[in-house]
Amino acid sequence: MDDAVERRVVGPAPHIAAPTTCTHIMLWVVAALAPSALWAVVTMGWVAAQLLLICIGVALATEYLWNAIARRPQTLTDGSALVTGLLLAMSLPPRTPWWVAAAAAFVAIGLAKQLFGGLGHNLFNPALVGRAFVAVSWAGVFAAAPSRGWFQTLPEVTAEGFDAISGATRLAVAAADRAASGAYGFDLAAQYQPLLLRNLEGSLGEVSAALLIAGGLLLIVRGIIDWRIPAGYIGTMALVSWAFGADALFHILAGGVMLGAFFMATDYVSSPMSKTGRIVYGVGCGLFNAVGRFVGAMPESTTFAILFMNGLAPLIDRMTRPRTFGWVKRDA
Amino acid sequence: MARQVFRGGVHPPEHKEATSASAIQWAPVPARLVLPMSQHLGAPCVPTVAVGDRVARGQVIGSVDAMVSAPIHSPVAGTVTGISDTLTTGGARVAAVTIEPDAEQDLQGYVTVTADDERGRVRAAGIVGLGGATFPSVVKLTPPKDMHIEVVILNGCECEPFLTCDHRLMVEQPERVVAGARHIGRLVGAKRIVIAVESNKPDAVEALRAEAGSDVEVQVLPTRYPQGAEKQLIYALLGAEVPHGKLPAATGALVHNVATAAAIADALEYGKPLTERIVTVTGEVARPGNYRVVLGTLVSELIEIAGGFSGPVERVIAGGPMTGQALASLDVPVTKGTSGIVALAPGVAAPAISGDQPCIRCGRCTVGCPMGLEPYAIANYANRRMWDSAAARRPIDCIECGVCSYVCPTRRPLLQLIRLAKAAALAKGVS
Amino acid sequence: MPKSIRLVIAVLVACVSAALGLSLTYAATAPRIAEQDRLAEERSLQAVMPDADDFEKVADAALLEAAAAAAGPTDLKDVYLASEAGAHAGWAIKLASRGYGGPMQLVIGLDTSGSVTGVSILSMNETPGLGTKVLTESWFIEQFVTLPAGFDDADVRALDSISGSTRSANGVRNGVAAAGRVYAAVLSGEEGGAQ
Amino acid sequence: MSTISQFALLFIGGALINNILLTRFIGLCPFFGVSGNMETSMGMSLAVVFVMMMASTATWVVWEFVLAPLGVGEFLYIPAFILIIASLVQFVEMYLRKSSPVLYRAMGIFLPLITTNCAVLATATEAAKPGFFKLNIPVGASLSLGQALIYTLGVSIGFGFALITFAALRERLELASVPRAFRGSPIAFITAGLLSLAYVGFSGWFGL
Amino acid sequence: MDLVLIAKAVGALSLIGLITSAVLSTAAKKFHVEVDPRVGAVVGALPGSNCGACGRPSCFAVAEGIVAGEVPPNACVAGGQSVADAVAAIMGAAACEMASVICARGCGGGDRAVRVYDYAGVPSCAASNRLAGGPLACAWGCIGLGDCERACPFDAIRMDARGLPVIDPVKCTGCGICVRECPRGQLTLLELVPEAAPIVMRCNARDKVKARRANCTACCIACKKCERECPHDAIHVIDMLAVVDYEKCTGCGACVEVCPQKCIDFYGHRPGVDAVSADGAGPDVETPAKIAQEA
Amino acid sequence: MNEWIRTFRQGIGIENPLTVLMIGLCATLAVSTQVQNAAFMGLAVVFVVTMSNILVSVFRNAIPSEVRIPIFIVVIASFVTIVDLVMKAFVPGIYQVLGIWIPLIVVNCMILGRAEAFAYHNKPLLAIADGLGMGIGFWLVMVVLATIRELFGTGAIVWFETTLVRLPAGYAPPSVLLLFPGAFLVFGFMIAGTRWLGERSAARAEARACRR
Repeated sequence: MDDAVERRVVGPAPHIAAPTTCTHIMLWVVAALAPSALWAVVTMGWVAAQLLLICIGVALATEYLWNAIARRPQTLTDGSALVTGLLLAMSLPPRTPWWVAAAAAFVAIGLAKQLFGGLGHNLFNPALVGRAFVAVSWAGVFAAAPSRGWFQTLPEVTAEGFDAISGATRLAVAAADRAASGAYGFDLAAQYQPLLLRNLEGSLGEVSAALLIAGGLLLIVRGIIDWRIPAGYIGTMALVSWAFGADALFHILAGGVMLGAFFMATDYVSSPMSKTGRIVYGVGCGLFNAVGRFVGAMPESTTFAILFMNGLAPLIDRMTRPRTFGWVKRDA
Repeated sequence: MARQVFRGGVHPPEHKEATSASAIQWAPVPARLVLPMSQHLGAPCVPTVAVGDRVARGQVIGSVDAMVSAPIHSPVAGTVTGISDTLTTGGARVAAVTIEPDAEQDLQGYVTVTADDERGRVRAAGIVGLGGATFPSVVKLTPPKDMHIEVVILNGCECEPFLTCDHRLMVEQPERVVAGARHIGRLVGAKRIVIAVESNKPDAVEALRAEAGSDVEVQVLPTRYPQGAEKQLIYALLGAEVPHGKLPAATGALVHNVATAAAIADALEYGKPLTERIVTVTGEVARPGNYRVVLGTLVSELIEIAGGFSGPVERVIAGGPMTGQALASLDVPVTKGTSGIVALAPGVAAPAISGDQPCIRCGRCTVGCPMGLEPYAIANYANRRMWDSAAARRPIDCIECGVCSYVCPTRRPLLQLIRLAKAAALAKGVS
Repeated sequence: MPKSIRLVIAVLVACVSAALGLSLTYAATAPRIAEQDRLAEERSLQAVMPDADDFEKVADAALLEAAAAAAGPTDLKDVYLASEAGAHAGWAIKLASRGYGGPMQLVIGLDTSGSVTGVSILSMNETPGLGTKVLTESWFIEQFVTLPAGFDDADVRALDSISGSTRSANGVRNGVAAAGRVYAAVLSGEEGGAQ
Repeated sequence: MSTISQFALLFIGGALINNILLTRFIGLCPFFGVSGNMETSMGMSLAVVFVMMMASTATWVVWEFVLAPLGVGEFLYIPAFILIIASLVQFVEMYLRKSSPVLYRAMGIFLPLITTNCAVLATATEAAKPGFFKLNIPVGASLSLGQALIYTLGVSIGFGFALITFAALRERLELASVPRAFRGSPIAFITAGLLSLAYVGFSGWFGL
Repeated sequence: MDLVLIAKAVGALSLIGLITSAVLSTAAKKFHVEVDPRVGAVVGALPGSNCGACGRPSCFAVAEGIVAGEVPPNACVAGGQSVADAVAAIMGAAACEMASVICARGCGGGDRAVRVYDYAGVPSCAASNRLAGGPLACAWGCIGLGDCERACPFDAIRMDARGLPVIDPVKCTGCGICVRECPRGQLTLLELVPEAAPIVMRCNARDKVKARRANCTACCIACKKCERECPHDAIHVIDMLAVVDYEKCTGCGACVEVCPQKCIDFYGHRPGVDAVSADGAGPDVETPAKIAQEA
Repeated sequence: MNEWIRTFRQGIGIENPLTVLMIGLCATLAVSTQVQNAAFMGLAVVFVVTMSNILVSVFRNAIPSEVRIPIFIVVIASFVTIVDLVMKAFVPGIYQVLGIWIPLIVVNCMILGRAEAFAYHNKPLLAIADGLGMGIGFWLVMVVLATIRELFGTGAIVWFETTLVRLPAGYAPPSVLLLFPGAFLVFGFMIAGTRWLGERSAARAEARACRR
């Protein structure tokens, strides 16, 4: 017998594995987000690129340093820190000061992820924790003037009665209008096109809803994410907006809903795993996001809605366990 | 009739093209045969021959008086040269009889088995489930009194990648398969006989249909792993779930592998004992193909017969790559349950994992599990040695198909952990 | 003695002594507390209308009811009539507006024309360091004086808020706006009430 | 404001917006003590809802008909309320143990833990005499019995909900490879911190 | 001084006190349920680690069992004699003598044992053992993936650099969980030895000496030097394997010195020496055992 | 006397009510937004826990165990009310700032816990030691927690309108530390820190012992 094969590997069955690895999944997410990120850089300019670089850089550096200090194996190659950094950047407004972005990335990786044991162990979506942390900490920074492009027709309005976390975006203006008179001071239907294609208010991830939808659909088609979460999310969002007497389409397109529904809420680690659970979770995200918009203090509540549902995910998982083959009732 | 798609499952690359068209050929009898006394599930046999004895082809060399067991016959005419321990493909050390075959072999003749009734002949022929489970067939042919078998299902799905031995059998000897099906149906008094074949074997379907009369149905099922798992097969054909903790007979169905059915037909019609089987030798070997191999042939010999390795090999698998066993040593004998020998090249074999891979909770294992379990949860608890929590997630129901490990993007050895949890749960008496 | 009686007596003794102790303490402190409260109120009234020398609580039930209705969601506590050297100088309105950590008690001084003479915060429950900026950043309170006579909600809304403590700042702003509404709805027609 | 919307506001305000555990820090001992196990926290939540409702009824009645008419409420209500609640809980515990072993096993065993639970005292006191614990009651300075009970129901359900959520999170935490120094209570506190960060999103709902 | 107010206060509070205490004391009588206070006391005496070595799910369950008389007072294996005495004191019964044992390892293989394949799977001895009987050529040797380390409820076992468990005899309570968890445990890789056991055998291979030597360089070669040197007739080669007779062994160390394979070792309390030798260092490593020996 | 000191030190160190026993968290987390509040709140706690310990201990033989809990809480509630009333009357300036936190002492489980676990079984002198030790242990942790939160959450520590410490102007304080999530987070890190320190010193002591 050939000596070269005398000593071989013995492992447990199965002896073959599906080609999709964790790194593949993460790279697909990056690929799905890349067009939106590039478009943001093209339309918003250098500030957006800076923000992307800072968030991704700090996220990777934090991951690397943590592993080095804790003497754990390096995990940069799994791509999760890259995705976290990218998602975080997409969720921040372009004029975010560099130190706020860096702090957010540091909190995302250090506090929300590595402190809980790294990839797979975090209970909350790291990017959202990072964003929520800085949004609560430096609310004023987020209220800073957004990068205004061609879309100058909206009146400059200070958002009375609201923590204007996303700046004076269309949403904020809409909310202010609604609070003041119960009606909207501008034509919502006219906003569809800019929101879909080229919107310079709010965060990097709000530039083009169309590109985000395309990316999300790509991930669904590739089997990377489950359609149930975005479907439940966006569907509920539309339904609740309609129930509140608002323009459903406007509310779906505006703000961080698309980024949240396709990329944030679908984060594997912090969302439920069963099919039913994912629907419940998506519906919950949509419900809290929509209700938060109409009764809340902030014009946008995507971050907190998803974070809240992250907290509920283990509970949902517990309540929606799949039925075991051959068992009649769940608790038989 | 209800045709269901079972829940979950995967469709791994089939890799069957290398052998699916190659006709079954006899493998030459090697210079030495090692016959373990335990080639089946149940009580191991005791050698009934001594060193130096002459044995004839088909002569009983090991048996034991137990309900769940199967005697072992000499596959050749030859001389017993030793009785000692050997390693099996599963890594266990069991007693074995070593036989040196005579130079001249008549592989057509054999000592026929005798018994009072037909079931007795199946028992005496040492027939076990040839799909890999090696459960003594006679036990399955004797269902409990309170259960009535309505349907006999012959399992010709062969959903494991690489393997084509059942496929070739169905193509080349459909008459034996159909005859076996009729025998089984008659023995258990079933009203319906169904042969289930996956859609990727149209030639087998055609061959079987040509043989099957009006009494035997040939059903084509979608190609999806693990279609050949007993419970999933019954569900796909009958739409009935085998209740937890019950035998498949509870749904009125009895499932036998097509090769087993052919062996039963041989035993009943010709009194032929089980002394050889068809083995698919494939992967990184020079002449992949289906070989009719006398039991006791060493895997190393078999690989030589197939032309030796044709490239670097990382794992050699006995059985299919999804459920088979990686061999630590190639000097282990082919036994009744060895359906294939697959030599996996480094790129094809699952990468060797080391240490604690993180679960990223992607849910692929849960979606893929044909039993509706949550493999990640069982494995996570088993990994932390939280056996009670693991047992609460029903590892007992796991059919060990390996889909969870296969789909896991971080390559966690989920099935291995679930097996540990299962063992722990069984030890604590959870059922 | 049966055990149950012993238990009852033990609890009774504890209750009686606690009640005694507390009522004695209360009796001892009550006048001082009342005095302190009065002083605090006086100080805050003085603060919002430094020129006035006398404040008199308005007792007209109908007027108070109308004022409370005008104040809307904010909780109107009292209305004081301020006089300077015997002449009617304006009003001080005490109300509870909702801040971040609960109600904040505000006193707002209005002169007879309805412009703000001063705002002071009697008590609040805001997060120290955040909500308390409405106190520590003095420009915030002072800016209300710039409101025009007979201001309305929109005027108040146009004033600056404090970034990071928007909710507390809004509490104050809503209080001032409510005072403006009370003036517009009730006080402007009163011509000094008593006069 | 209509009665129904007032009730809804009282309920949501108590349950989510001003969650007594995560935004007011009241009742934290059982929050960290009992949440290690899902079944326990469910029993505890049930017991808390039950006890809070009873306690609020009792304190409201005592305030309305004894302390306030006599004019001694200002300085007596803390001892009076605490006495009533403690005795009530003890009584229920004894009663359950004797009369309904099933119910006792489900929630009765948690009653001694609740006897001195700050959350019960705070909520019952607040329901009878708003303002004391600054729990931010959305409507008015005093509540009717119905309002008090709805408010209490909201708070207690918010308590139970947060407790069960947290227990489910901790169940997952058991499997996490947390750095050594943070295992156990530190990571539990940090988890609670992140959970309460999610509750920040509710602050300001309906202007509360 | 407002006497009316004081009277009202006293009246109100005592009224409440009267009602509550009356209700409570009646209820205490009416709803009285007998609970054995000894259960709590016994729980207090037990270690509370819920290790399960006694075969009961938790310390509380044992306490209930003890009070109910279903379980003997010395049921707690981990707690040892002191706990048994404490429990017995609560129960008013005399505790039975406990055989004082600690756990020892019977393999010195580690990196000196031959491995036949590379293992790729769950880093667990039990899992590895299920695959082709583990990677070791020797069927009795320590697989070295640390199931015992993870199973030990008392943190008494550490895997050393050679891939062998080191047992701290001070922390070890002799609960036997590691013996049960070790897939080779039934082959006495880990065994319970008397607490004052200064000598342990580091090989338990049962195959032929020739096979054994091919599998591992640290095995017992049945040279019988130890048997000849032992002044107390306490070590014998039985079935080609040296076995210590703890009834006779005094821990003099004569066998340790002559063993050419260095597979006999000090462990536990050595008479006349203060320090305790850790189990496991192996003969090549500088250890407290060696230091104690030299001292 | 030795026992007195030992009891006293236990509360500060190995049986610290907050970092070790984790009782009395509610008030701690709520008040620790400002050093000034925490310090006075802590003082009030020291007063109440010591006084109630004394009272319970003195009358421990007269209190039937069946009704001890109601009696303990009546005692504690009375002391809290007294502190509240007295502060309101005599130091209105401080009460203006701190007053709203004082009632929170009622719900501090630590005080009842000490009455129940210690004072009810021990002589008054020891009960004083325990009360003082526990109270001071509580005070210390709370002040440290408040220091961290105030310093890093506002960028300065203010003691009755006097700024004691101020971080450089470039520091933009993250106000999340002052909000409710911050309390949990900072406290979590504090426990981890104390535990880490404790383990390190234990390891050092062990190493020393070995060398000897």
